[in-house]
Amino acid sequence: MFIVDYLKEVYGAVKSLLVGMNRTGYYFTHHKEIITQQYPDNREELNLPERFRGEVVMAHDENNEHACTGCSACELACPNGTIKIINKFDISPEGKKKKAIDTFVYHLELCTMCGLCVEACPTNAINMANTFEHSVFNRGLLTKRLNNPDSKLKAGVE
Amino acid sequence: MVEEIGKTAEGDLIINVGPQHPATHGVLHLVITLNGETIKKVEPHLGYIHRSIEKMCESLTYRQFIYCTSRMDYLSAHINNHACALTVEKGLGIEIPERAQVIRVLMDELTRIASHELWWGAMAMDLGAFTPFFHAFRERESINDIMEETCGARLTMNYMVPGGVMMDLHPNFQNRVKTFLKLYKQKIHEYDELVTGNIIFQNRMKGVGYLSKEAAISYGVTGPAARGSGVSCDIRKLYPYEIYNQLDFQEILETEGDSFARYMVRLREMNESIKIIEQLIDNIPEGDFQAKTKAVLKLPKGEFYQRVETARGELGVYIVSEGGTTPYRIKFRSPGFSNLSCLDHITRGGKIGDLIASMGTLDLVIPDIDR
Amino acid sequence: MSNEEIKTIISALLPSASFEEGGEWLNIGIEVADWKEAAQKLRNYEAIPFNFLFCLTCVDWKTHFTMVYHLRSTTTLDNIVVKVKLDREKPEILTVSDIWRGAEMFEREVYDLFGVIFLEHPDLRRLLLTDDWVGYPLRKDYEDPINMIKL
Amino acid sequence: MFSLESLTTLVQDWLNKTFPPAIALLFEFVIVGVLAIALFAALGLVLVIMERKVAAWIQIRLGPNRVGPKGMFQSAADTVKLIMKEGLTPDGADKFLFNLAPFIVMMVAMLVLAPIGFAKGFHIWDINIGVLYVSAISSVSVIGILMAGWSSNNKYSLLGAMRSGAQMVSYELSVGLSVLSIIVLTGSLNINDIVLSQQNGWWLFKAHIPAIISFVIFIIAVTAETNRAPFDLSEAESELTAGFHTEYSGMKFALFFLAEYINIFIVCAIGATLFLGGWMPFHIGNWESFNHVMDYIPTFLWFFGKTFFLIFLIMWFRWTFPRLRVDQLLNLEWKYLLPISMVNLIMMTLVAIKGWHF
Repeated sequence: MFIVDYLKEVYGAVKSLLVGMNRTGYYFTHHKEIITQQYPDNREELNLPERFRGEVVMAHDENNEHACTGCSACELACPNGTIKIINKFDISPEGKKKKAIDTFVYHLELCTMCGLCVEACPTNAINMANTFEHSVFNRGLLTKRLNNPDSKLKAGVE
Repeated sequence: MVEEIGKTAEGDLIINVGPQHPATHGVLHLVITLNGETIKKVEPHLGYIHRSIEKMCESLTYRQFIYCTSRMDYLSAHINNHACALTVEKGLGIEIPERAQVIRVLMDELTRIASHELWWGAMAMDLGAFTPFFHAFRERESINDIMEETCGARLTMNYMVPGGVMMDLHPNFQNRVKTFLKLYKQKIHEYDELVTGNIIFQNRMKGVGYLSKEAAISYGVTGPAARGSGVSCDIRKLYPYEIYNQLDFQEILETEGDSFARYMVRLREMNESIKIIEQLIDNIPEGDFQAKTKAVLKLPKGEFYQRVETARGELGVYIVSEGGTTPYRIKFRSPGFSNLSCLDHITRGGKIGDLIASMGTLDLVIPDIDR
Repeated sequence: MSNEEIKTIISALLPSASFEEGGEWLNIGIEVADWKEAAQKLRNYEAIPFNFLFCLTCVDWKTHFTMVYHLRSTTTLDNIVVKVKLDREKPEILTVSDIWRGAEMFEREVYDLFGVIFLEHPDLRRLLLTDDWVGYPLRKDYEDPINMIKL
Repeated sequence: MFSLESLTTLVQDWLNKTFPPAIALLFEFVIVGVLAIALFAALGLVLVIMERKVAAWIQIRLGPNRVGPKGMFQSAADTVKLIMKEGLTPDGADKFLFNLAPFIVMMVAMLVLAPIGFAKGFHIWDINIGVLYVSAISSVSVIGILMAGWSSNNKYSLLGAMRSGAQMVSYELSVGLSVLSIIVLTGSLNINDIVLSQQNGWWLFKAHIPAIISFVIFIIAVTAETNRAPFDLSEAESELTAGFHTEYSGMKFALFFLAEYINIFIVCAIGATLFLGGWMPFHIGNWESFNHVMDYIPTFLWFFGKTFFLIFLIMWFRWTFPRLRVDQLLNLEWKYLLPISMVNLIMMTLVAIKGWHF
């Protein structure tokens, strides 16, 4: 029965190959299964989920006010030393000295988008933006200042 | 011939496979000694992506160091983070809310499926079939989309924090997972048609890279690689953590010990993960997603060891604490490291093609080995 | 099996062992000179063969090194931790790579990062770092002026 | 039937009338050479883009789609890139052989083109031992591959070349035997005669079971002989990085690449000629009107259609199957293909003697 076994083996082998070819043949003829996304062309319909962590930004309202008190909780929470907060002392109208933020330095090139700074922020001053096209030709451009020039602390945020 | 294996002789060919080589999926460097096509010795050279994560973690706080572990085994980043979070919680002695536990388990199992999908595609590509790679990515992408929506990143999620998870599930989560389950069930039979049943594939895998049960234990091999040799080593079953002891799933065991057994373990494990997800997806309890923890975590003096089952095997996190805010010493017992150590044993006497097949079924992730 | 039960068994098996309280698993302290023999006994003990070495590492305590061996029995699923103190000036210990073959790679890693010499190891070379690397990075007194992260 | 014979005779007559015979012959050589090179270039461009599109669609991708309409000029852009690249010669290489090897492979591919009938009355050299010539010359390309592998002074290349040698020597047998089974039916080695013998139907259908078996064996064996996946052991990407052409770059690499595609074209042309009637339109016995309708389709379209169908088949294999291991490759040949094709040859001889074919 050697010959029968031999032929069975050949038949089984050929059949398994044909099953595979049937599957690839199906995809060859069914182009609607194609899943390619044409990236730079589909920028308009590209919907990133709102939680996507692209970079750290600081929200400013229409009065150019932000919520950052300069407590440097984010600086301490960051594992990579991405954030550097430079504080200054504002003199309030009553003549009292008050700590306020001067520059919020953010090194995008060091950031791993872990989101720990946003978690740590007690006033929700910073959040993660959806932008992801960060390539630049000059590395210096990746060091960002997050608070706008002449921006102020929002009233009521402590 | 057999006694010659393992010794080098004049006329042997010594070949460097890697650090850049299509089959090593990263920067693994193998120095193989060949006699013709027959392998006499395989010697791994590591360290091309060694970042000394253990040393780095010594200067990071217990909240910060978790993100580092996503960069070890980047394909089961979630499970790595889970292990770290569990160890810190064990040290702090905090109970985490049930909702957080369910979310963690769901994410773990999704990660496991995603990791096995990628392994399946890469495995087939190692053996010369390019098409399965793209087909596997189709399913994997939908998992990545789910991850992106809930965790905010596709690969290095950093979703775990000590005490729970970073944020609540996205409102869409359940629907997205159900869509994925439907897609998965439609497509899973293609895996068998394209690869598993294929006669060429079976011939390449069966009887290749034999690892006996004793050798698997002696080498410390864990995960699907060991379960293919009949070693019961699923941490989820043996030492249950989170809610795994309440779930109904099987530990997949095959006894052949060859590459095909390891392959089948992984394929069947994906179905078990699907089973777990199906049990949980409609029963996510309401409640907090995070336990209340202090802003600065301080572990008491002592040693804490926690292990979890990643997609590749047993990941152990060993923290030695001196009572400060940073670990005194941290050790990651990574599954890939031990699995790699048996590579020489299982490939000796085979052909070059067998090396590729065996290496593929061990599912090595190089950053996990080098750390 | 509870830690206490294992403790009674082990203290009968290894009379010279000391025990450390606390921790999840039973901590066993063993002298360097007795280690190899104790390892053989633990591996081949019939009721609980500790045949699975799942973690091998070293801790630098500034005054001494401690080798930490996490062992598990695949039959009874019991875990123990074995600790061996080493002299920091001359850290030498016998290899266990002939008992648990997976230890070979672990020991190479520890040699690489801590400088612990494993006597009778079949192939003791640097594993992760380059062969000409100076120093042992995971020691507490290691300083690298360029690559250190200091926060 | 649409024939290009008038065109070729016209050119030849005009040349012979205008110039002395020696110069006319020279002109003919030049014309043939230019046409052959033009065909090569065109085939290279078309087959590469075809392969990439087939691969993409099978892999649920779009494939090249940026250069030209639907990416159709992608391979032209690639050619420009390859020409611009530096052709490196490694330091330890045998420089003469290293640079010669791609040309040997290319020349072999060119030589095999000679006896193939592209259309009715349109071939370079109507030689009476056409099939023998093809199988003789095509095995020379292994010399080029061995030369490339050895002279690169690279272990991967050497292993690839050695595998290629073993592979070609073995699979040559199966190709020969399955070709022989058609020769048994036609009784001629002349390609034109073989085509004409299929006037009332192609051999694949006329000689039924044995012809189908030998067709399957032929396709498998030529896939192996042209080093295509699943038999691409000589350049097994995941094992030997790129096999025998690991060290080649720029245009020298492109020549290997081109030769691979030309070889596929040639073996598929031979397969189409032997089993599917070459340029012969699809005829069924003596259904005169049907045959007449079929004759309206130009013969060169028939030829290229059949050839490209076979090429597509081979590409389909490539993007479906995993690669064999080297010992399995030889097992397949010596344990399966060779015995089957020998038995098949006996069956075919029986069919031919007894006249059991249509």
